[in-house]
Amino acid sequence: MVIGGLMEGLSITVLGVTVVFGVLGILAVTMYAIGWLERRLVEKEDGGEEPVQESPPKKGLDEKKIAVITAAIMAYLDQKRPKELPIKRKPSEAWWLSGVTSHVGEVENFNYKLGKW
Amino acid sequence: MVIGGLMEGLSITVLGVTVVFGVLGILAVTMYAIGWLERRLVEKEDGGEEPVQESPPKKGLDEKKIAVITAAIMAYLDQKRPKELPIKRKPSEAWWLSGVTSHVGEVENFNYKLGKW
Amino acid sequence: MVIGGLMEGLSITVLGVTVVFGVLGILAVTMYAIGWLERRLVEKEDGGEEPVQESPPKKGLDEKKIAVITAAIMAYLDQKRPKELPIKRKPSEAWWLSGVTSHVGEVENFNYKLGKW
Amino acid sequence: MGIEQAIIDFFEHMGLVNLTIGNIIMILVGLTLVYLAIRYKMEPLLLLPIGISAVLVNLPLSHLANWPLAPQLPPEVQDNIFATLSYLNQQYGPPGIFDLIYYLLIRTEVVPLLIFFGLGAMTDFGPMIADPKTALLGAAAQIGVFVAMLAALVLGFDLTEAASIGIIGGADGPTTIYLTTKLAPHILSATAVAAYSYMSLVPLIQPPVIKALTTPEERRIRMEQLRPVSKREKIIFPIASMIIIGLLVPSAAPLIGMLMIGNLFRESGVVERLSKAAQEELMNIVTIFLGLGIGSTMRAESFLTAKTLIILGLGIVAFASATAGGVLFGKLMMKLSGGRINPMIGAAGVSAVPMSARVVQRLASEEDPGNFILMHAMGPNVAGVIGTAVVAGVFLSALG
Amino acid sequence: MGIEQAIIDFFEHMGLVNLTIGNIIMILVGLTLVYLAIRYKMEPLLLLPIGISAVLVNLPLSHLANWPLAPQLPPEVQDNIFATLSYLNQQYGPPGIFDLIYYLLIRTEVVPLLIFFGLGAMTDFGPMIADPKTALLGAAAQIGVFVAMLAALVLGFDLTEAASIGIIGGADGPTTIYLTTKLAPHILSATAVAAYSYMSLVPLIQPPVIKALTTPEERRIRMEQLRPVSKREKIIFPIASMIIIGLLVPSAAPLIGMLMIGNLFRESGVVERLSKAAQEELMNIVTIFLGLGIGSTMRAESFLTAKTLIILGLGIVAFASATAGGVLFGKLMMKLSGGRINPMIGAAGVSAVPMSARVVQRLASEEDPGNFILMHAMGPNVAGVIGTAVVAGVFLSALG
Amino acid sequence: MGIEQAIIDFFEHMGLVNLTIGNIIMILVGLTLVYLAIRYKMEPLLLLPIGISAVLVNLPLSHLANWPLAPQLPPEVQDNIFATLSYLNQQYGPPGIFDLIYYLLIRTEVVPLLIFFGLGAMTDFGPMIADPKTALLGAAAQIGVFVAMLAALVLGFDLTEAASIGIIGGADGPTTIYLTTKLAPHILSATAVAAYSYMSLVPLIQPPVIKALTTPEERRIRMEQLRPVSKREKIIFPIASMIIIGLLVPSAAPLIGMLMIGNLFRESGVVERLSKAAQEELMNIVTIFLGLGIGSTMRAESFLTAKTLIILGLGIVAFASATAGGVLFGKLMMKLSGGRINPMIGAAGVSAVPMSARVVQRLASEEDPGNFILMHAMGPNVAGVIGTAVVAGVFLSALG
Ligand code: NA
Ligand code: NA
Ligand code: NA
Repeated sequence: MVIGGLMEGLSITVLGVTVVFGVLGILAVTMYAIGWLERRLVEKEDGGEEPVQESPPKKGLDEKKIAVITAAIMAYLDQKRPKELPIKRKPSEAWWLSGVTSHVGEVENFNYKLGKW
Repeated sequence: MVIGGLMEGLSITVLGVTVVFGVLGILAVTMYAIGWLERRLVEKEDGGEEPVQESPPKKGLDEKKIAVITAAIMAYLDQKRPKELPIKRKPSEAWWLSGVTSHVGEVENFNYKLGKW
Repeated sequence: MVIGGLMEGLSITVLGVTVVFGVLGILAVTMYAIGWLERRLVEKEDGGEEPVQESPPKKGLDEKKIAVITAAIMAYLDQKRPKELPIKRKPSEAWWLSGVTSHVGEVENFNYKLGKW
Repeated sequence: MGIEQAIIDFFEHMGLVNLTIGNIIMILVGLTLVYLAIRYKMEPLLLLPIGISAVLVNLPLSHLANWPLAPQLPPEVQDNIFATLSYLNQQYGPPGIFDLIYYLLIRTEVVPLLIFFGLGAMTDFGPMIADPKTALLGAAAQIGVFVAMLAALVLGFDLTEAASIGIIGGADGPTTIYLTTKLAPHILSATAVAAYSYMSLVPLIQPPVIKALTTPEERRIRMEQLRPVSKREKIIFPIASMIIIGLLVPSAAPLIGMLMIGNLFRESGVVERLSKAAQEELMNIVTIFLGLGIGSTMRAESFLTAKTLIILGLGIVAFASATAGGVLFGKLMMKLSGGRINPMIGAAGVSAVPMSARVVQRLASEEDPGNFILMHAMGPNVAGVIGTAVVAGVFLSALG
Repeated sequence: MGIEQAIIDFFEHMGLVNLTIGNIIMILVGLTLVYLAIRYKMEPLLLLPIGISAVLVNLPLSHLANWPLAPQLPPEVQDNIFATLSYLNQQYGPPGIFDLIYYLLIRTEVVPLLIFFGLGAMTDFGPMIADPKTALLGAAAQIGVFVAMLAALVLGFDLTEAASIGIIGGADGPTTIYLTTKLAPHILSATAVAAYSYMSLVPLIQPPVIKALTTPEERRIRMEQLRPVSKREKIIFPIASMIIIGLLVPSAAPLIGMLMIGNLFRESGVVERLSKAAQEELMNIVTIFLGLGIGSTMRAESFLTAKTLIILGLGIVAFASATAGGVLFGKLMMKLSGGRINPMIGAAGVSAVPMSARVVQRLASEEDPGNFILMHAMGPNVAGVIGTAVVAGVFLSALG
Repeated sequence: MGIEQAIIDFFEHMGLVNLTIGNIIMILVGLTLVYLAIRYKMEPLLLLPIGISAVLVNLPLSHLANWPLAPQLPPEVQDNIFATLSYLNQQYGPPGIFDLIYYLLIRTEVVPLLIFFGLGAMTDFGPMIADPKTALLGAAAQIGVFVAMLAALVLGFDLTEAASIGIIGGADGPTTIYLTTKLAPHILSATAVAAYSYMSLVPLIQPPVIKALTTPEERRIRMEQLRPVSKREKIIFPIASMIIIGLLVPSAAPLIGMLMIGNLFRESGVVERLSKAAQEELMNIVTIFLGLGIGSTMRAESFLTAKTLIILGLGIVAFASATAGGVLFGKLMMKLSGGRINPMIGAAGVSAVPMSARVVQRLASEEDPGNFILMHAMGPNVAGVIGTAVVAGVFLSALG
């Protein structure tokens, strides 16, 4: 049985090695093709356009973090609300006056949180 | 069968429209009643008292955030611990001396975390 | 039946009280033993060495937080990147040049996140 | 086993040689959903998982989903979920992971109910409490549900199917899934995909209907500011509505109950840990399983039928007639109130929270940039969620 | 089906016309718990979900909980959870979501054990390691468990019920649920509600008992500072106690084991991700299901009995006598130590972590504002958790 | 029951008097894993839970794990997980929590697949997309799997065991667990522990093998910078590879499918909530259950056999020969490319992401501090994950 098992094991080995090289080889070829298409596509889309970046370049520091901290610093120094908080796009001034902005914020938040069921 | 189904569909439609208007109508009436009671209650509680606010007015910025940042700024500028950290109510000075404050913090934290099993 | 149950209840009470005192007593003795061993071990490890602290002494404020905030303040004040961000150990300059640092960051992060599957 | 035999076996069980035209079409459909989700951000939280798992289950022999969606069950097994599981295992082999998700989490209604729980924790019913009469607009928009149901009946669907198709017009994904699972599971993938796709298309479907039914003068109507709502009212609301609806339409109690428990967690202010968990940890995990589970029902044999196309068509009818129902009732209320109600807010009775309310606001701003009716439209908007759940309850009690 | 018939059907199945007096009372009880949780912040993380789901399950025909809590099972099904599920489905129809929560998560003990796991990750055993003799005070407070058990026996409860009632005195919610589920599931709602309610009432129940048993001089006793505890000791402790208790009282091993695994995760310092998950993500989700599941057991037929009132009464007896047991043993230790131990810290042997320890501190401060014994009281406090689990183990081995 | 009888009973059921030598050894083994995890940070996220739950299940009569791991099942029950559960309950009593974790979460493959889902959401396939030929090195390292399998066959293991042992060489914990669970569950604890332990030992096992097979000149080879990869490519990659592999090796589809769904969530950029949940909330919870579940399989009767020692030995053979396979293929590619490929990066084909890539970088820096090949080594590294899943698929299709 050991011999029989060993023979079968060898068969599986041949099959397995072939398959794993075959699959990863095909994947590699596919990736080369995708890469080639991508470069053609980028060239075509606009000669002047920059190539698509991996991820938005994180310039310096997270803008939101800066904003929060800026606001906090100003709040600390002056003990009053800074004039411009770049944290969040505010609704128009009329909304501030209407006094239901907090509602809107929550509702909008709802949207951003889980799409729009 | 289509005709039979359609007749039953019409029955369900009549029933459904009635029920959905009925239910939301009753809900609306209930909400008007609750609102009326609420206003009476607020007036009764105290003529001078402010009406119950929706949520605690977030004045300027989150106090905790300001505190953390204040502390950090001071720590950065002076490289020493600020005299007053408004972050958390400290246990009395005696506790600082006893050297087991970290325990207390953890334990208290435990409480704040999940109530008091 | 009530009498029979009561007798059995008394038996369980005797057993239960004995067991709970026994178990917590043994635990107490074990903890004394562990504490004694710990003290001997600490003395042995190094006469001069400090005793093992409960947790790393959190000096002043979380270093990382300070770093983030420092960076943000400087970014805010100068609108330029601070020279030294003590936030994270950077890969060598050569890596900056190679332009794939973001990859490394992600990959390293992967490691820190869930060990090395 | 010789090496030749092993190779032959391997090739015979290769997915590629077992691929059907149906599989290929379904893979393309799945990829289309993925594309729409990524490129146009169409409900990505659901259409991306749905699309990609539709691709995956249509790769032949992949054993991710081995069990049929609407199996013929012997009578002694029917209606017994535990006996059903054992029977399916016996008949079709051990469950794949998508079978477990579908049969244990979606068929048992656990997932749609937990989503409603999370939605409750995310929803602010304030605008509706501030102006309760707008709740009726949330009822009016349900007319679309019945229009689509009757249309489906005319087109030859049976009653349970027609009800499931009609509910698409409610624009509530979880309610659609809940009802279809109970009444007509074999068309679940079609109704779920229709519900979520059209929700994304609200900004395209609603404006022409609204414009056709209102005059510019009507769209310009400004509404007076909403009164503030106290914390106490917000706490009482979920409790009261749970009890009232539970007593009147018990078959809607699971949906409304979970929604209102979530909302009570939110408004009580004393269980922030749990409210956050309902909105985030639990919601995210459940959303993943919902998307994967629904996508796994998109199989060639059940999806690629003429029925699916008709269902997708009826979905548009449902959305459009729901919008019309809301707007027309809005016009009635405008008349009765002496012109103090902007009829457009009726269109927001199509839940799709808060998208249809924003569509209404946009149309108002187009006519008059200083006209702010978003919050007034939120009232019918959240009422529409309740309304659709009530209608689902009526369907369940009549047909379930 | 004609329209008249549909309407008649609908009315006949309306919850309102099927409402019983029992339902109404239970809804009021549920609302009371919700009120206490929100208004007085009484254990809101549990009493709010418990209360609101008690309201929900008592709305008739709502199909959220269709199965009985303590069904008569044929012998071949008994003790087989999987056969039981299938049998219940056969007898009482498909499970509602609360049936799934109760039978799959609570009856299987998954939820109480996971809560213990999370509690372990939240608990600092440092004060007990620093002063091991205080562990005995955690044992002494268990006397209250036995007093209440014997009282229950005298009042006619049977042994399994009496043990479940007694354990309320341990002031550990999950242990109470764990034991009652195994021994006397039909009184689960009563014991669980008693346990969690009285935990909130510790600041009311304990002070009179403590004052009656101690003199002001005793309450003024200052204790010397606790020694620092090394990280190594904190790591060894959960491992050692798991092994010791597991070898001595195997039936306590599930509770103690999960508690100590959680604690090891916490103290090891190498698995912060998992420790955080145990304390937060997992804990929050499990807490939601625990609350909803327990609340769903509050049904008129099982809750509205004279037994429930007696159980609530015995719960106070249990808490008070546990406090007395701890304090009296504290006095003994005070004598033996030559007055170096403040007897009040024995009262903290009633776990209710860390509330009873804070009650003790407050009483100490009243007599002498400079007397700090909170940390010394934390030793018995956490020991009380272990003690109650051990007692539960004894009950299980004798009666289970 | 008299008090004497109660005491006798209690002592007879005490764990201490039922402790076997096997238990003691297993407890020590468990403690060793805990020690390694804490002291040397060896894969603590898994070895700590595995070790501590191994301790716990070996405390006699603790009822945390009551069911055998590889039970003799009657034919009508075999292959039917639901019937199996009911049968085991009948035969061995109600499940302990570890039985539930093992049979419901691990045996059903839910946990390994969800881990792969999370891993996909954590993995950046960028380096492999940038230089696709390095994917072949991920294939070459699988040679170690077959070497170990053949060695196991020679040593008398049967085919299913040998395949499970071989897969250790893939250095992918979840794949090892997935395959062993399906093929040879009775050796699960041994293969899982071997896989995770040796992953931690990669920095010890690999360097001597690499140094023996390469010259310092070869190790000094610098490679040209990788090209940037676009977001679009990163999105297309998981979709394309899921379809290609699914069509070629359907039995690998569950593993690869879940991995690639996770990766698509990550790269799509539109479902950050879900991607985060996959990486954190869900991953942490699943990791806890994986660790506890695997640890609970470490029982004296199944672990303390000569087989286990041989398996641990073969695991080293597998890791070493996988490294050798990768390096030798790397040398071949070096030749073919005219010396532009550093052969060491082949060693990173042993997944153990990203540890083996870092080992390669360290060896490169030793020879030439300015030689940066970490990113080039990441290509084979992530390809190795895919390669091992494909090999597992081949094993399943041939032996499953
Ligand atoms: Na709706
Ligand atoms: Na206790
Ligand atoms: Na691998």
